[in-house]
Amino acid sequence: MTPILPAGIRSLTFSLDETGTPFLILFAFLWTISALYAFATTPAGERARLFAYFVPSALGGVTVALAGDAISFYLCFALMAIPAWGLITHARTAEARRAGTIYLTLTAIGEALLLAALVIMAVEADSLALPVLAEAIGTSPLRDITVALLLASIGLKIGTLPASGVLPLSYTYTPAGAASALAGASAKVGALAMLRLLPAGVMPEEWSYAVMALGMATAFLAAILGTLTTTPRAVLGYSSASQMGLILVAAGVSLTSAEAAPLAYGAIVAFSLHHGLAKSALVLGDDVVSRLTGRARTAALAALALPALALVGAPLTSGFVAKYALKDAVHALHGTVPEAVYALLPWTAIGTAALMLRYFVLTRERTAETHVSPRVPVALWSLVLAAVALVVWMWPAHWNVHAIESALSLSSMWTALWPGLIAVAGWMALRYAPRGARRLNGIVPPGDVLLGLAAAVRAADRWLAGRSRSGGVTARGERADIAPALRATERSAVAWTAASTLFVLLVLLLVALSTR
Amino acid sequence: MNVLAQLPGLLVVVPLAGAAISFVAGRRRAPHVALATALTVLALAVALAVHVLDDGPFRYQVGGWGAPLGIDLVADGAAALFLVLTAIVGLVVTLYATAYFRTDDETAYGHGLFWTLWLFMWTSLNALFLTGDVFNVYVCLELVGISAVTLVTIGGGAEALRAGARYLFASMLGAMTYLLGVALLYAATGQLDMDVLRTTLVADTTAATGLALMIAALVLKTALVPAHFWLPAAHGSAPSPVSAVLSSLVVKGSYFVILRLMLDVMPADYLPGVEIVLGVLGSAAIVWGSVQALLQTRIKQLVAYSTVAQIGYLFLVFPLARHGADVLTLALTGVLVHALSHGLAKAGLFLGAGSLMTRFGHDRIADMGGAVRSAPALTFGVALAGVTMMGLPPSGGFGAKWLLVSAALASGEWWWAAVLVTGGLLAAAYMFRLLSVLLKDTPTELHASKGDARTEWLPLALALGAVLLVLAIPLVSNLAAASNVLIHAGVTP
Amino acid sequence: MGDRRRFPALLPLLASGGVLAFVGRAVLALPPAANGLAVEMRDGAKASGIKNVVTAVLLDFRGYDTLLEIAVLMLATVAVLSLREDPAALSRRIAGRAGPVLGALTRTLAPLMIIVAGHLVWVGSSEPGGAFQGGAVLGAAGILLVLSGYAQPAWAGQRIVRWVLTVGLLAFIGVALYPMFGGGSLLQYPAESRKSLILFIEILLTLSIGASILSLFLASASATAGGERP
Amino acid sequence: MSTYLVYTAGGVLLYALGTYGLLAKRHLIHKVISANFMGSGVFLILIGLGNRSPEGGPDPVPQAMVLTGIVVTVALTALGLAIVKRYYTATGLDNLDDEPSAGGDR
Repeated sequence: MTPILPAGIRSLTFSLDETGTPFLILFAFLWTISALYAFATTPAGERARLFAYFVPSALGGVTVALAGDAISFYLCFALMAIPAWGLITHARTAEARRAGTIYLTLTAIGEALLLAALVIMAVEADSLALPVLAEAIGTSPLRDITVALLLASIGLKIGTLPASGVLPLSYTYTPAGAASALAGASAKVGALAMLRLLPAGVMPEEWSYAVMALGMATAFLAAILGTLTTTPRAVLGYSSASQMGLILVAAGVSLTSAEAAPLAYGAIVAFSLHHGLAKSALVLGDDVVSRLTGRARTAALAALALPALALVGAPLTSGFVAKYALKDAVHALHGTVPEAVYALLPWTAIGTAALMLRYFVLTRERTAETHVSPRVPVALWSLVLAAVALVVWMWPAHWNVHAIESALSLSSMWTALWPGLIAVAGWMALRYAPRGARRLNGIVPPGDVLLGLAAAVRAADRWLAGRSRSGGVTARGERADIAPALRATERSAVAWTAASTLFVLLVLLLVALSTR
Repeated sequence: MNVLAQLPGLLVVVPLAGAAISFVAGRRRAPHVALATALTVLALAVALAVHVLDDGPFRYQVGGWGAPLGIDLVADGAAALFLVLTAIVGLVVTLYATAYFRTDDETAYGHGLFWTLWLFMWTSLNALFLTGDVFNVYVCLELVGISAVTLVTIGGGAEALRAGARYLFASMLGAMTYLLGVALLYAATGQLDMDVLRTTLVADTTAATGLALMIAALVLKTALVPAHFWLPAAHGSAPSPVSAVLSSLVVKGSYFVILRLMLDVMPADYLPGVEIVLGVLGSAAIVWGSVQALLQTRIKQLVAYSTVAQIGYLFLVFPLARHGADVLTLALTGVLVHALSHGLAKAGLFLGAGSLMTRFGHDRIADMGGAVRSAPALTFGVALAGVTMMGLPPSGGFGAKWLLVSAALASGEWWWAAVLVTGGLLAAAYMFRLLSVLLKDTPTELHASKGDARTEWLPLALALGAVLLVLAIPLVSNLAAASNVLIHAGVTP
Repeated sequence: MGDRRRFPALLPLLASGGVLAFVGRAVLALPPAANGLAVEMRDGAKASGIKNVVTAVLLDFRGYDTLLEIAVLMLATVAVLSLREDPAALSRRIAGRAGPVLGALTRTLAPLMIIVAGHLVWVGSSEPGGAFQGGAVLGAAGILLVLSGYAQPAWAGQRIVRWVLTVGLLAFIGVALYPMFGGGSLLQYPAESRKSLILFIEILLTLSIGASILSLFLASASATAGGERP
Repeated sequence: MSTYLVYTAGGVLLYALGTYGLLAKRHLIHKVISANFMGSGVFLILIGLGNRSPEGGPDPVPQAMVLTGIVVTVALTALGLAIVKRYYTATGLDNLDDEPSAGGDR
């Protein structure tokens, strides 16, 4: 028989291909930097606890780029995602623990969905090799359900609506070093999954339009939510969700059009590289700033402008190239929806710019926290900054030569600049806004609807446990309670006469069936 | 003596001799006898597994007569797997028990007779996994039953005695039903050897009635819903090392016989519809057991109901087996991996629960907050065992789920896959309920003096084994390929 | 809260009726003549040299069953010993020797029973009899001796009694293992010593079975007189 | 009616009776005795059906099975009585339904 059977460790295949290479470089670089950073900034007594989770997570996070078959991909994916819980809850505060629980629950659901999709694909393809999987599912009758499962799972990973809260939750309470890895690399595994698993050019147009619309909605809504939160990390989390929405747009393009797929894939890779580095620099940035004083602090704040501008997509930055690649990909499609998306794309930069302003303001307010020598953090941070600045020039040009060329033209400079200007203008205008509008500031806790969902689950749990919400006088009897009924059913089912009679009846059933 | 050829016989006689010697050795020396026996049996079991992997399954003629005159033992891949599982869990439980049963009270814990009873149980499990004779199965089942019932009551509390009495009567009902089945089967066929039966069985009302009775009796011994009525009380109120053995090994013994009767001895569709009933009951067990686990307030009751649920998975192989050799291979490997990973994880969970109970001095889950602070390795072990229960990767439970889901999808009967996924989510729910309490950061007062390094680290070791099992899946699948079920189904190894 | 009130009493009756019907049908479906393994066993017994076919089946062909059966008996004894409440309970209730009539009867019967037990074992290979029958008589003799005050009930569970209890099983294991060193399999008695080995096992088994039955009786004595709750 | 059927029918009847007792009788000693009924029923069935041999003489295999079965049943019964007794001393109950024992009908 064909090996849909996981023969285990021997059948795990790891190989490096064209898609994997940029991701491998990105993941290895970011996980290394963040490991060093975390080591330097974590008190000696807490290191063991942090790295017990960090090491497996990093191991999975780097090797996932090399995974060549469904099992190894899934294993690495899970190995990275599950121990990350320990990084999120490292602070051991109630909020951190709640964030960790939500993260772990969503991760478990995401893993289950991915597993379901992979199993269907493996059975349909009668193979485990990743390229074969994606190809086979395109012609399978189970195509729609499989792609939906994949998108749902990836969506949970990259924080698409309505799970936009997952990224802010996972950055906010995590120690800076680890957070930079989660911000820079973790969600990019979702992007890698898109490249590896989604079939190209096989889905109906409506399907991909829906995906693109969802991506755009995420891009805009996450930006709005982000400007209303109160910590720099949460802002960065929403910014990531917003950017990941754009990646989803590219995935939507590739789903329906085989011709546009290479362009879309180029855009996904470009976005991943660019966003991974820039976001990592920003996450480390607010920690570095908080460790500095005086002139060094001012210089660091100024240096933050580099990754911020890159994210907004300013000319000559990696963000510009990435956005250009995305526009090209969308442009290759024809129809009302793609054209609308194409027209709206530049406007997403306003949101990003607003987020960056908000981040800058919040970071500037942060007070110096530790007296640990900032030398090592600053050095590591500079390395990431250098990577952000240089990556655009080391771009493998064949992906999108056009984008790099036009980055230098005047008109494109303008298209890249006006959203930023609008954001600055809006920010200035906000100073004169009525007090009511300013009160909106900070109304979004990191995690938004997920927190509400978690509260609902806890309430349901309490209800199931048959406990009253108040803990005081119980309201038992007023409300139909299912738990006592279930308990009573089991009690009477295990009472001797009932149970043994039931067994003898089962005997009779089996005999009757057998001797038909 | 050619030890390799004698392994099946030795695997029964060595623990039996250990049991006899431990009885005359006295309470002080009995633990040493048990440990020495455990190590020997582990070596023998591993040697048997290696031998089967190298040379394939073989038969062992006790007394040199051979079937149908004498009794044959059958050493195939599946049997070797269960023997190794039993030996590993057995060794760990023996080590744990040396710390758990330390008491100076002469009358406590069955007058120090735990070791003898436990070695008898080990003997009977090994004999059950190896036997190829349907009447010999009856004798083995009674050995298992008597030792299990007694071990449940060894603590001596009223609750344990009540659970033991229920277990005893369930055991009697099952034994009589099984023996009646054997009587009818023998009257119809004139044969008792499974292999002879496999080649000679023809459609016949009496033989079918006999086999149906035997299957039903084994279902009762395996505690498949709705015949699970004796399990939660027995597994929940026994001393923890006993609970671990009961949940992780004893129910597997009777299950293994069902597996052989249904998939190896009987031709396909010999008992039409029974495989569907077993699959449906398995699904019901997964859901009902998990829901009840979710409702429990005492830790060992929760773990016991989790066993009710996990047993359900084992029965999904029967409806899937109708779909050809490929699906059968997947499903059989899946249930074998599940049996192994559940065996290790559940033993770890029960031992962990036992250690927690000793330290807290009670068994209420709600009041176990803060365990992570004072017993981190213990809590970590319980959490890891939970990972396998939920089927999260990377763990043995995950490997089992993967294989079973693949089999369900390949068979086209996707609803079994839906049951598997639901079961995983429900397991996550009840494990999180437990873990959320244990991981609370509240200060606690524990009976630290009673803690022994063994009771803290052994559960973790078992749980780690269950997680790392995912790496041993190729080995398991090779052993599955060397099992008579697959060989007789025409799957070339 | 009894399940009797909640559970309709008719259902167990129906279930047992169903058992009667189905098993009855299965029995009636059998042909009136069938050999089973009778012919093979008889031929095999001729080859093995044991005249009583049932003994040949029990101790030779299916000797493995019997080995495990001895294990069951010893296990049950250990189990009941582990459940005993108060080892000294029976001693308190049997104070002193029995009266003259019972005493005289015991003095006559007990040696006779021991001889009968020995005889039962000896004839086991050719006629009905054997270790179990002998052991049962031996055990009964022991009970008689204890109840009439000639033996101490507190002996149950003592080291020497433990040895007697175990010696049958240990001997059986030894004999079962012995052929392995000659290249045979478990319980494959060498042809020349088959009969003497079986007799050897039977004698020691008789002792152990007798001790088992006696221990089962002694260990289940009540903690308090009359078996009432304290 | 053949001789073997008389024994067998008796065995089946005994087995069904025992089943009813084990299921429905509350007192634990009744249950132990009922289980012994079931056992004796099976032994009768084994002996009865083993007596169909046309070659003269009964089949020795069922006889051996019955002998083994009797010993096993004795062992099980001894354990059962010991547990029932200990349970009664510990709780004062003679059934599994948590009802106080009837007292008089002991």
